Amino acid sequence: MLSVDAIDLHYGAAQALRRVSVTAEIGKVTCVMGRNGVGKTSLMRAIVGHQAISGGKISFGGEDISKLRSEDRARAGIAYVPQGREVFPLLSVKENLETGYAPLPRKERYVPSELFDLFPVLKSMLGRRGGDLSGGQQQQLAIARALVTRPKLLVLDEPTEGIQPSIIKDIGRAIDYLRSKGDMAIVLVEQYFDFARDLADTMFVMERGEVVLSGPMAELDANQVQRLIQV
Amino acid sequence: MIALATLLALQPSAASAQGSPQAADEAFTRLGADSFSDTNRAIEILIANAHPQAAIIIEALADGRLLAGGGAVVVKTKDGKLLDARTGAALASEPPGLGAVRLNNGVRRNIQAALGGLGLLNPDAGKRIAAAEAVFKSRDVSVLPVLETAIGKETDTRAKAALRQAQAAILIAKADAPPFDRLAAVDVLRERGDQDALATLRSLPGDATSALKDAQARAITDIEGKLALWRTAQNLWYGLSLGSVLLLAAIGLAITFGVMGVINMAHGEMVMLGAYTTFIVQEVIRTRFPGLFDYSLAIALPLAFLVAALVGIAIERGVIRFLYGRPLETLLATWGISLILQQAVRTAFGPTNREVGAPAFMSGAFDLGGLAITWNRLWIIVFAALVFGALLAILKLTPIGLQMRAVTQNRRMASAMGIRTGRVDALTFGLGSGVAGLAGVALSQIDNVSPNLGQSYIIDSFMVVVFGGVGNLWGTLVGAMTLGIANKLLEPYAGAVLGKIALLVFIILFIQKRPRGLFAQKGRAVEA
Amino acid sequence: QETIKVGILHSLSGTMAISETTLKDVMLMLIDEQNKKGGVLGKKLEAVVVDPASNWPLFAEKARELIAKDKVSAVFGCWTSVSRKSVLPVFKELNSILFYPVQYEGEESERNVFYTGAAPNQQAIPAVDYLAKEEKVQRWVLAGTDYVYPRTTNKVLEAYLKSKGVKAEDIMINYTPFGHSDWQTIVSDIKKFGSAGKKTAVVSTINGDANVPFYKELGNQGIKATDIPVVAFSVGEEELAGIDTKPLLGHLAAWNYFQSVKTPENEAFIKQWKAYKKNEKAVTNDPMEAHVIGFAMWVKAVEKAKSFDPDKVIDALPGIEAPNLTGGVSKMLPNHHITKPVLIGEIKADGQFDVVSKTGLVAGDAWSKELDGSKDLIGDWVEKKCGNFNVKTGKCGGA
Amino acid sequence: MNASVPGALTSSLLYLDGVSVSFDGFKAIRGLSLTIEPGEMRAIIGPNGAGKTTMMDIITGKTRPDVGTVMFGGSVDLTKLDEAAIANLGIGRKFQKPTVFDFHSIEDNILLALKSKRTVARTLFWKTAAADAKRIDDILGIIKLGDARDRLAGSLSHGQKQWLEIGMLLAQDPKLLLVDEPAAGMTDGETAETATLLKEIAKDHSVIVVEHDMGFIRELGVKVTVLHEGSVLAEGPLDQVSANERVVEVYLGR
Amino acid sequence: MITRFLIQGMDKRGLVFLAVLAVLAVLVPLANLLLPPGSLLHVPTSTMSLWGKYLCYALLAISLDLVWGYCGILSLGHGAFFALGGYAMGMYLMRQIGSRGTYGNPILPDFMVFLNWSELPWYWYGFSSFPFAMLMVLAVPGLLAFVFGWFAFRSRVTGVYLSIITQALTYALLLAFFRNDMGFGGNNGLTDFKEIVGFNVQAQSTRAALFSMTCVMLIAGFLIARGIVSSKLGKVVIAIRDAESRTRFLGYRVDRFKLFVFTVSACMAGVAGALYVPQVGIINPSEFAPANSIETVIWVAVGGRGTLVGAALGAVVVNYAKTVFTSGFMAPYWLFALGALFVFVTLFMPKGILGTAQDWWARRKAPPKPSPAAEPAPAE
Ligand SMILES: Nc1ncnc2c1ncn2[C@@H]1O[C@H](COP(=O)(O)OP(=O)(O)OP(=O)(O)O)[C@@H](O)[C@H]1O
Ligand SMILES: Nc1ncnc2c1ncn2[C@@H]1O[C@H](COP(=O)(O)OP(=O)(O)OP(=O)(O)O)[C@@H](O)[C@H]1O
Ligand SMILES: NC(N)=O
Ligand SMILES: [Mg+2]
Ligand SMILES: [Mg+2]
Repeated sequence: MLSVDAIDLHYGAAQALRRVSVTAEIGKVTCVMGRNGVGKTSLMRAIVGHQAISGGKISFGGEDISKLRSEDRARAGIAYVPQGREVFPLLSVKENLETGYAPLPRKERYVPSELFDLFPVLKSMLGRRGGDLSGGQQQQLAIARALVTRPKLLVLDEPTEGIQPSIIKDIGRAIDYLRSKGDMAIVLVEQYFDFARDLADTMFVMERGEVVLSGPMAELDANQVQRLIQV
Repeated sequence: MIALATLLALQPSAASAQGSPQAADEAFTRLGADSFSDTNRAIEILIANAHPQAAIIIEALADGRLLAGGGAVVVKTKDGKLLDARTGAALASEPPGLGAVRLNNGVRRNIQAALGGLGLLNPDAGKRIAAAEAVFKSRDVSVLPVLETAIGKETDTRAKAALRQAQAAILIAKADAPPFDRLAAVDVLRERGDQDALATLRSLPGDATSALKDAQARAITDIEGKLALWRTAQNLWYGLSLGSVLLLAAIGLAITFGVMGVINMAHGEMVMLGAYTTFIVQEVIRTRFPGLFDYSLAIALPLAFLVAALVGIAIERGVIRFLYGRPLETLLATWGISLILQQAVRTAFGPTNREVGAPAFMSGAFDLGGLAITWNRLWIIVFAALVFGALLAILKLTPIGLQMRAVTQNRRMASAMGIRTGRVDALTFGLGSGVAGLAGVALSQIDNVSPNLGQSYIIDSFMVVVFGGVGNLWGTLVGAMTLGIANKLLEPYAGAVLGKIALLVFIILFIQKRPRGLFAQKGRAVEA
Repeated sequence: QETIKVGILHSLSGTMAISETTLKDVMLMLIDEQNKKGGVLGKKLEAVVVDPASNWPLFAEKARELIAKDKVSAVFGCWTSVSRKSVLPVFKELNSILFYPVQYEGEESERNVFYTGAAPNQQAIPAVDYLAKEEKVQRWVLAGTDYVYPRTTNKVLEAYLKSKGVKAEDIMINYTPFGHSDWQTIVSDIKKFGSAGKKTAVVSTINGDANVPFYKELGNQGIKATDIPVVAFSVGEEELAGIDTKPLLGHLAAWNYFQSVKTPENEAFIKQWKAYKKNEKAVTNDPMEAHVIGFAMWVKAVEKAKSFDPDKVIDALPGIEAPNLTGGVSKMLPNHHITKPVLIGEIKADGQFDVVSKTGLVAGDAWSKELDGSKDLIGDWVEKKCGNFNVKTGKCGGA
Repeated sequence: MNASVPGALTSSLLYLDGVSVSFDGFKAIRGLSLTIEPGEMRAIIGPNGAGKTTMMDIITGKTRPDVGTVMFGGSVDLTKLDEAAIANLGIGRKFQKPTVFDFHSIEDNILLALKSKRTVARTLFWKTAAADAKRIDDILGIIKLGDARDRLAGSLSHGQKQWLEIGMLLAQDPKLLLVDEPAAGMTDGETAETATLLKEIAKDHSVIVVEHDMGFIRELGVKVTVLHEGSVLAEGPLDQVSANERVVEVYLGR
Repeated sequence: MITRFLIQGMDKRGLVFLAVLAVLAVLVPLANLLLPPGSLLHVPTSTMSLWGKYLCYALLAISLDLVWGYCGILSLGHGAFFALGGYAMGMYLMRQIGSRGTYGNPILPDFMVFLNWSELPWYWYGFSSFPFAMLMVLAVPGLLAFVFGWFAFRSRVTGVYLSIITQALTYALLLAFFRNDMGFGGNNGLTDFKEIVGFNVQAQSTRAALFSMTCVMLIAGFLIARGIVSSKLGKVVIAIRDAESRTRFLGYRVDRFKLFVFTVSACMAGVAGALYVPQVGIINPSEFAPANSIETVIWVAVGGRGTLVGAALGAVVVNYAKTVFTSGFMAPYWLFALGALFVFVTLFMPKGILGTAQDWWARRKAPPKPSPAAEPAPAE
């Protein structure tokens, strides 16, 4: 589905990614781990088109999307839950969800009710402005908003950050469920090793802008991974 | 005053009585003398002698269709035929050296008075009312007999009231009228109760009896009291009207600045473009389709919207889109654009004012109780309300409205949601500019259409948007109305200059109390 | 061949461009025409145009540039008084000549400036006299833009009216800011003031941009000239070109020139102007005539002095006569103001004026007789070599 | 620390009683009472939206409570003071969403936070003393950004900003530290390290920590307060509160 | 302490700037006074006056950059402080005219005689004294800024709201000063100056001295501004610009810091105005026009916001462009050129002339430091 092929990424003259390659399959969870500042977010930005790459190639469903604008990638089916939530602060919760209608055909413009089963708090706060929500509530909104677009590829950058344990478990179950539906590839950046290990089909570990370890979760040595993300 | 003693004679039914031919000769000589006092005298003579052609001649004179020269005096009919003024006979050829007999205000007043007398028995009720008004103003005693006849015959209630008031205006100043009638006249004037009635009452001559004077004094206090109330209402109306002008001027900015965050110094020029579009439309209509003139504004509206919106889109695509995330630089760029647009218009249309006319439905005024309401202001208020409503609906009820707000709040995230940010940006800026263009159509009705038009509204527009609270359309509405009404309530006391200074100080102080405007956004969301 | 440079200092952008741009054009036309006649003293003239952009410090800068850098022999320019005040020190310091073509508040007579527009006594007072006599006006509204020219004119008028027995309660004075555009309240106040049973008129010193909305409001509120006539001192053909004048029929203006004046000189000038602008609808106005007169006077003075040297030309100018376009001959006075007729016109439906009154030549007073501080002052650059000579004390230098 | 201030109303360092606040009718905090003793470290947990951050907003003067008492050091009424005054009393805060000065270098971020007199005159004529420089170096070492000291803070990754915020809090050297989700976005190893750091600090400071990471809370080993819907649901050692049915239901999940 | 304050953080760019000014301060007057007009190096008086004016604008621009570039206060009313300083100087110059005015009144300036005023209004007292007038040049703008800022900053008026009320302030002053009744000469303003501290204002030597004085004041203004922004206070102020509330939580009283910078800046603008008036020869209410203040903002943006030297450069470049464009064949079309210049600078020199030049220079010399990406835009 998604294939990131030896990409480079620069901020000004500083290089944040070096020949990073990652793939993600439909019906699978691909997990990216690594310490602070190793380039996980940069990789996600490159995938969704928020940051231009300076080398390599990104293809999605067989097509080269390296040059596509972010909005066209979204229309192609890539949804993004960014680190730091980035909900629209002055739009109500309902409106935040409705921004996900943009790439949808008219008849699909509704909020799937499963979302409210997953995040009941959102249902009770539909009229509240996104910016007024608590941190964890915003995180839930950001995930729900991404799902409204019915993506083929869901990019989650630390989705459990700031979320209460019970809901983390729910999110885990949700990701599991989404995988099981088999119509979506999921890329997950995560810091909780346990959480990642439980979900990941494939794992990529990064260090200083490079992928240093990768493979099917089942085949990786958990200790080695943990060592890499240790300080 | 013109003697109209025998005015009845002028009625076609009584056309037998004839004045002296010498007097008539004098009148025609005087009409040819090209002097205002001679013309005045001529009118008097024609009326006094009940010249059979008097009505026709005077009407022609009023319309500038009375020509004189080389001893001849000629009436040009409305359809362009030439008649001998004296006889009414058609002329075969135009006598040489004719020129229109000139008028000044003095002559015009006399004509009005004369026509007033002449029109009192006109079959058209509207004309009778107008004639009665003219008599009311001229207070010409000699019309009294005709007036009384007219009142006797009158069946139309409105016309009757007007005639009675005219009669009262004459009687009150007529020393030898029966005291009872004069007292009744005071009542009639009090009933009328407007500024003109007041003026007429005040003109009561010093000879009046004490009873009459008492009645007059009471009537005056009565009217003044009522007028004072009406005046407050009138000031509120003016405030509303000024507020709607401010709203129109600012509302486009509420989009480009309020919603998009572009410090749009070229906003005023968008208004200007709307006004010039109106000018061009009218120019084309004047030269090609004169019959459409009353529809000129309706035609101009969509065009002005389109022109301003397209220019707006061009500006957005050409310049502004490179500046998102750098709002302050939009100030620099749009300032530059505003200079360019001003000079472009100056080069294309010249530096001077251009004439934009008012269609019939926007001209003049009517009275609503004691309120004098001008049609153009009324329409502008209605128009402002419509524009506001439409815009609110677009922003709140349509998907594009939601996308606009999403894009401005977080452009990158919006694009990650699949929103075509470029298109939304262009449309939003186009919408704001287009609305400014609409404002231009309205403002062309009350202000200069010149290259400076935009400059004179830009500061006020920013004040309104900011005062109301940036990013809130309702704030812009309430802000505009508050400032408009405050301004108009202050003006009678402080004068226009100090009033404006006071208003600015008020804004400064108000912002201290509400540092984010009238309709401030509160809470975490704002800081986020 | 060496040319003689003439500076043109009129705003081509900014708020004053609306009025001043035509003055630049008329100067270019006059210079062109003079060159066709062979120039002056056998030399061709060359116009140097700059744009002071309605910005007063820029006026001073540009004046300096014209005189010091371009070495012009004379400058024709300025509209507002403040722009003139701003360039004055420059003309004095660098000793050059300015022809100033606009009516102004008076109270000035400078060696380097020649005032071809009207002084207050050449405009305001005759207009008031006309209204009092012809229209029997007894009550007066003095409405103006809040700055020096209207304030002064109104001061002069107030003193004058009072001297004619008008009572204080019969005078209403009202000021508005520059560019004032909402006239609803003021027009209705005027209406109210005018309904006291005495014939009322408005004397308007409203300036520039504010006029159009003012007249539009007058029209809409239905104030007819037959009810309350308005006589304006700053509204000419050009201003009216932007308004539908039908509702304004009969309102008045006082100037020293109207386009509608039928004299051979004027007709020729209008024809020339229309041809020059390639526009049949181009209008002429009073300050344009002032430049016509001023330019003719300068040419004659140069010819008389046989030199372009400012000192010589300044000395030659007083006494020079030049035909004005309304059928008389204007003369440069020792106080550097000129003689002009005063014309009162009523607005016609076609945006032109119908002249309803015309005086003989009136000599411009540099100092207003109605003001305490200046009633004893005269300007005399011929005998006394002084702009503010006190006839009481016999001394130069004011009081 | 200053429990014996004359006129003190309470011996607690921080004392909240009956505090409520609502936003447009929504009660975010209802009748919250809480006391922190000098030298105490307290962990606060609770569901998203329980009011943890709002509570810190109230303590630091960002939000004014509708009713209730908020006392510091026994006698200072915090509801009467503004943010700067409260900060100068010795209350420092790390925000949930890291907020640093993007256009200052990392070093300058620390310098600005460094304990010193905050008057106009002092800052205008400020000279960094050797002791100050050393302190900055130490902190940069602790937060592992020593190599990056000249980089602009805006160019840091999310996790690095978290560290920088912690560094700024250290530099302030406040009496009471309010730490909102310090471990969010950190790897397990870094989380453990943060816990160690906080324990170190808590030796001579009072600390309130908010976290959702139970491992981290366990590591701290201090008394835990559970907030729910704006008031205290449970209080006690972690093991005890984790066993609470309600806490499991609304927060921990199964 | 003071010297350290003034030289701290002085960079090469600042040194070059100071050196240029110092050289101008000495050489231009000499080249004007000593060299004969024909000489190649002679500086004509008109050129010198023109540059004197530009340099006054440069000082104004620096004062604005101090509040805007570093403290994030976009003042759209800085022209007011400039004009007030100018009026204070103008009042002094008016009083120096003495009985040489057109009406010859030894006490009252001409416009007062002309309006039949019988005595000098109280607020004109003292202005015949040069030291007093100079004190007022600082005190009047400073006090206004202080009072205005005191309220506005305490009420936490920020961003566009602050910008708009500064604009309202200057607009209100514009209208007030237009009124003849205010006693400042109405629209015609203060003009017809004769002498400054006993020297003829028109004299070439006086002009030369004024020019030097302007350079000196610009140097002083620059040193003070530089000193402020490179002190720790400067860092606080930048922190306030980028994250005001965060700064508060660190214990800084944001309102006081803003007030300090705003007041200093207003005084500086006042000095600029005071130097401007004798060189231009007139002060009139249009100096209060909101458009003037906006233009000042534009100079700063053109030159490079937050660089001080850039602000000065921007003022000179824009005004020089104006001088050039408003003459010759360009005169009717110069607004096109100026407008295009502004658009060009925004699009192609996002950091202003100086910022862009600097980037270019740095890129040539060494790889740049990473800068924050577009995402965290500085707060306005
Ligand atoms: N300004 C506001 N307007 C409306 N609701 C608000 C506002 N501020 C906070 N809230 C609501 O108050 C509740 C408490 O929020 P708070 O941020 O304190 O929660 P929290 O305990 O910190 O949650 P989290 O663990 O998710 O960070 C939330 O439901 C939030 O939506
Ligand atoms: N906008 C930016 N400008 C310059 N450098 C940046 C920018 N954003 C990130 N970097 C740098 O790029 C590198 C990778 O950052 P990135 O945000 O991708 O890290 P991360 O792996 O997501 O870290 P974290 O776990 O802290 O979120 C870091 O060194 C960071 O400092
Ligand atoms: N001189 C004038 N009209 O300002
Ligand atoms: Mg990251
Ligand atoms: Mg929180």
